[in-house]
Amino acid sequence: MIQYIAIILFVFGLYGLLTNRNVIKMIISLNIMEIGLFIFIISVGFVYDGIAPIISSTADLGLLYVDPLPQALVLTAIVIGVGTTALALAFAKSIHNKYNTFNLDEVEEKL
Amino acid sequence: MSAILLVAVPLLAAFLSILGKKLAPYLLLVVGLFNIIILFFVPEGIVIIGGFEQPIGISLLLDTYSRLALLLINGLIVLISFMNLGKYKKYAGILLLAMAGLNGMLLTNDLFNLFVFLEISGIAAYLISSSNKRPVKTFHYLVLGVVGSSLFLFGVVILYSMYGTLNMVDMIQKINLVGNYSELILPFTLMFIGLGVEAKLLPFNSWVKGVLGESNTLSGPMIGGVYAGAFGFVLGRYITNLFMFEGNLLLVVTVLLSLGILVGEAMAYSSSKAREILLFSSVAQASIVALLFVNGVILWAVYYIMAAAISKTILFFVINKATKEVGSDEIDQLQGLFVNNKVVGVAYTLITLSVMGLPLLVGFTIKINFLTQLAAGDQIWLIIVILLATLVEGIYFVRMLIKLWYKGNNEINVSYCNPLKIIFVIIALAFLTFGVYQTPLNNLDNSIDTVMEVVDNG
Amino acid sequence: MFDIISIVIGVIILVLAFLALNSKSLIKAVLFLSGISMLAVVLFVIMRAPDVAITEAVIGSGLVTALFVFTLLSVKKEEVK
Amino acid sequence: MKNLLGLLISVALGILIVLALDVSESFPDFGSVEVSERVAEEYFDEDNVNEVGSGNIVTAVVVGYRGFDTLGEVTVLFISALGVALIIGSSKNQKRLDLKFKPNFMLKTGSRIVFGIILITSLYIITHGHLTPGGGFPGGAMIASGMLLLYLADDEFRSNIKGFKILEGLAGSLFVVIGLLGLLLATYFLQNFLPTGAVGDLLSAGIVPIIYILIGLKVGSEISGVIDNFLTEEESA
Repeated sequence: MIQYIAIILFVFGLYGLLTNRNVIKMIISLNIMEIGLFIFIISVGFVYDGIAPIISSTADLGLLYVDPLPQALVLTAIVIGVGTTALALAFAKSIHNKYNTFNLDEVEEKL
Repeated sequence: MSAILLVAVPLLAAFLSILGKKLAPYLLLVVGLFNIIILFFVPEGIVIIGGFEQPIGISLLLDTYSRLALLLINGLIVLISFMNLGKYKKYAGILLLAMAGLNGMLLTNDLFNLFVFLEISGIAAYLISSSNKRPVKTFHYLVLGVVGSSLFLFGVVILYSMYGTLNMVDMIQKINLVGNYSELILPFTLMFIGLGVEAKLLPFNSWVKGVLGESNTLSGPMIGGVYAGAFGFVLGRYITNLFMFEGNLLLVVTVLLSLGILVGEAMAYSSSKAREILLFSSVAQASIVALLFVNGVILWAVYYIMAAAISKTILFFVINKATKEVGSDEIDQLQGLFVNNKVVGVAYTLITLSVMGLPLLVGFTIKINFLTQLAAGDQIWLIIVILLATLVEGIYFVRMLIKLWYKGNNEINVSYCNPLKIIFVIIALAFLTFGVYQTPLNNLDNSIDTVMEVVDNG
Repeated sequence: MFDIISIVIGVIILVLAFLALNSKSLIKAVLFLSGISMLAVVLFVIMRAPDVAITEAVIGSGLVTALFVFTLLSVKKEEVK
Repeated sequence: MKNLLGLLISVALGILIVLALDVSESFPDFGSVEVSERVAEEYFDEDNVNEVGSGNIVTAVVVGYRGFDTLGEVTVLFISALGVALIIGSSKNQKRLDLKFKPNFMLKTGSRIVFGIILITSLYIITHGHLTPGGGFPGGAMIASGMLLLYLADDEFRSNIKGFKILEGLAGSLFVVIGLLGLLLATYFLQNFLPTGAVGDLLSAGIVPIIYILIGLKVGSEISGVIDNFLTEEESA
């Protein structure tokens, strides 16, 4: 069930990206797309009644665990998402300094 | 002396360059030369990282294919940083990171690791293109790049959920084992789109006109030459080893790519700006490269990428330098550019003729060989498309050359310093010698092989 | 039990995403975005991923929202000038 | 018109993905994943766990087995911090953005106390990365949100940017140096050359906690640098 929600969220972000002309709205839909992708990645590794992959001693290695690899991938991807969002916002700020608007249609008129 | 130094040393230099801003440009040159020298001594095969066997940990793969790619990329980055020695000091740290990202992308044997290096070199490319002072166009490039790498990550995760591994060699073995081709269409399409955005393939290259159209002597050669070459190699490695295009998917991809060639050539033909002609011809070249790899032509596609990357770097540099001093890149304004700098003009003409594929130049031998290989695979339609593209290419390049050589109304005095002239002449002569003397190109034929052969005998 | 929670949270996330995309004012859109990432944290906790939940909580709803608000603040200041 | 086209493309892509995933039989449906068939099964193997020595398997994967990803990821954060500084321009004479609100004395001192508490929790999370959930990334981000609190609560506050840049550069190069040490002492890059001790106690897991502390400091200083860039503007004097 969560995978359907993740894919719908991913598609929502893509739709927002294709239709919006406001720079900040495009960055927001980029983030929505990434959050949807991260939920999908974690849902790929989920096991019903598995427990979190953290052990206190090697004795309890035999229990049923969730797959730790997707969690490692999402940890890296979240911080990459922050990097690109910070950069996109910096570009948004420099666009606003130059054209005094966030709307790309108005920017085209000024060009 | 393992291949990991090609990524670790530029990273270390980049982290240290933030402490001493002034020494960064020289650090860039030193590290670039260090990489080139290392490349001749690094042994081939799988390099394991972190001490864990293949499928558990991450591993790098060095074979003749990636060694040629690394030589091209590091050589061109050193050349470009040498050409822009005085200017763009602020971008030295970013160029170091771009070098680390591209080296990592060409070496890595792990799918998620490729996504991480895709992001690093992508962000380095956005920052290099921000030197054109066009925030809106760089923003479009950033959005398209991030969407592309998110789709690539989506494809990688689907492959992981199906086959349980992230290592490319392990993945190939598992796919051949299961052999159920129909369910692989979705992940391969997503990954092909992800790589296609940066590799300038047709439906996703709307950013190219904006970024390269107003490029300068740093971002033009870097994104037009180096990045195009690097992503050509990565796309080639994944098309030949991982993606299996068959049936109607192959048809769709072939039609899309040939459309990319024709649209690229048509746009170049119709444009009157020097930089736009160059960028549309490099879009067409990127689609030709992808088409060759899809049809199994590996060796001559590799030479085609190398020739295209080197020539585009030089052409973009010459045009951007002239545009900066003249003020506009309309061909009519640049008329008579080579009248008073003959040496640069001769080198520029030789390289353009080689891009067109005129006999006696390396472009011709490459084109003839991959056309014969395509003919062997009886791809008649592709040959017609490529020949048509060559014809259109010939027309607009000759038209540009004529304008650049004959004196127009206003006097243009663009100055290129002497060391640059020497570089241009050396490269033009190299294009000439390899055009005539082909044996070194042929004897490399058997050693360029797919990943699996490296693993079996590696 | 697990499915009920995930469906409820999923529907709320989709509603927030719809609102974020179609809201007129940018500040509201940013707040909806941080609401989405907070609910994503809850989903991660349900799916037994505590590491990712902490990271998404601190980075996703904390810093990303802060960066958005700062960009909008610096813009609003110029309009006033 | 454009909205309709965008809607069509994204809905079509969504349906295509959902159908393709439902049809394919080797794509496990939600929750019934056989972890033993996947590479992840090796991470629960007895001697592998002892070799890396980290209690938190996800940390073992992030820093131990796939440490090269984390190095790449730290570079991504490094280059975006560099890029933000380049674009927004972090010239020397930056002054704080005057946001037309004057925090009173209570808020300033109160925020300093709370900052101490945030710092302690984030250091706890970083140092216990290999035992409890969390680690370098959330810990570093917590340091940055502590700095954020100080920025918000006090409009003259300017963190020591020079110090953060040096900390950032040092932590990054130390991470690569540890990797190279692994190459020289042990045979592979980023290989663990310290004793890993027993799983579960603080001084275990060889280089994993050291790398995670470096990552925490690096992420913390980078994001604080980015926050400073966003909250300052050119000296209009």
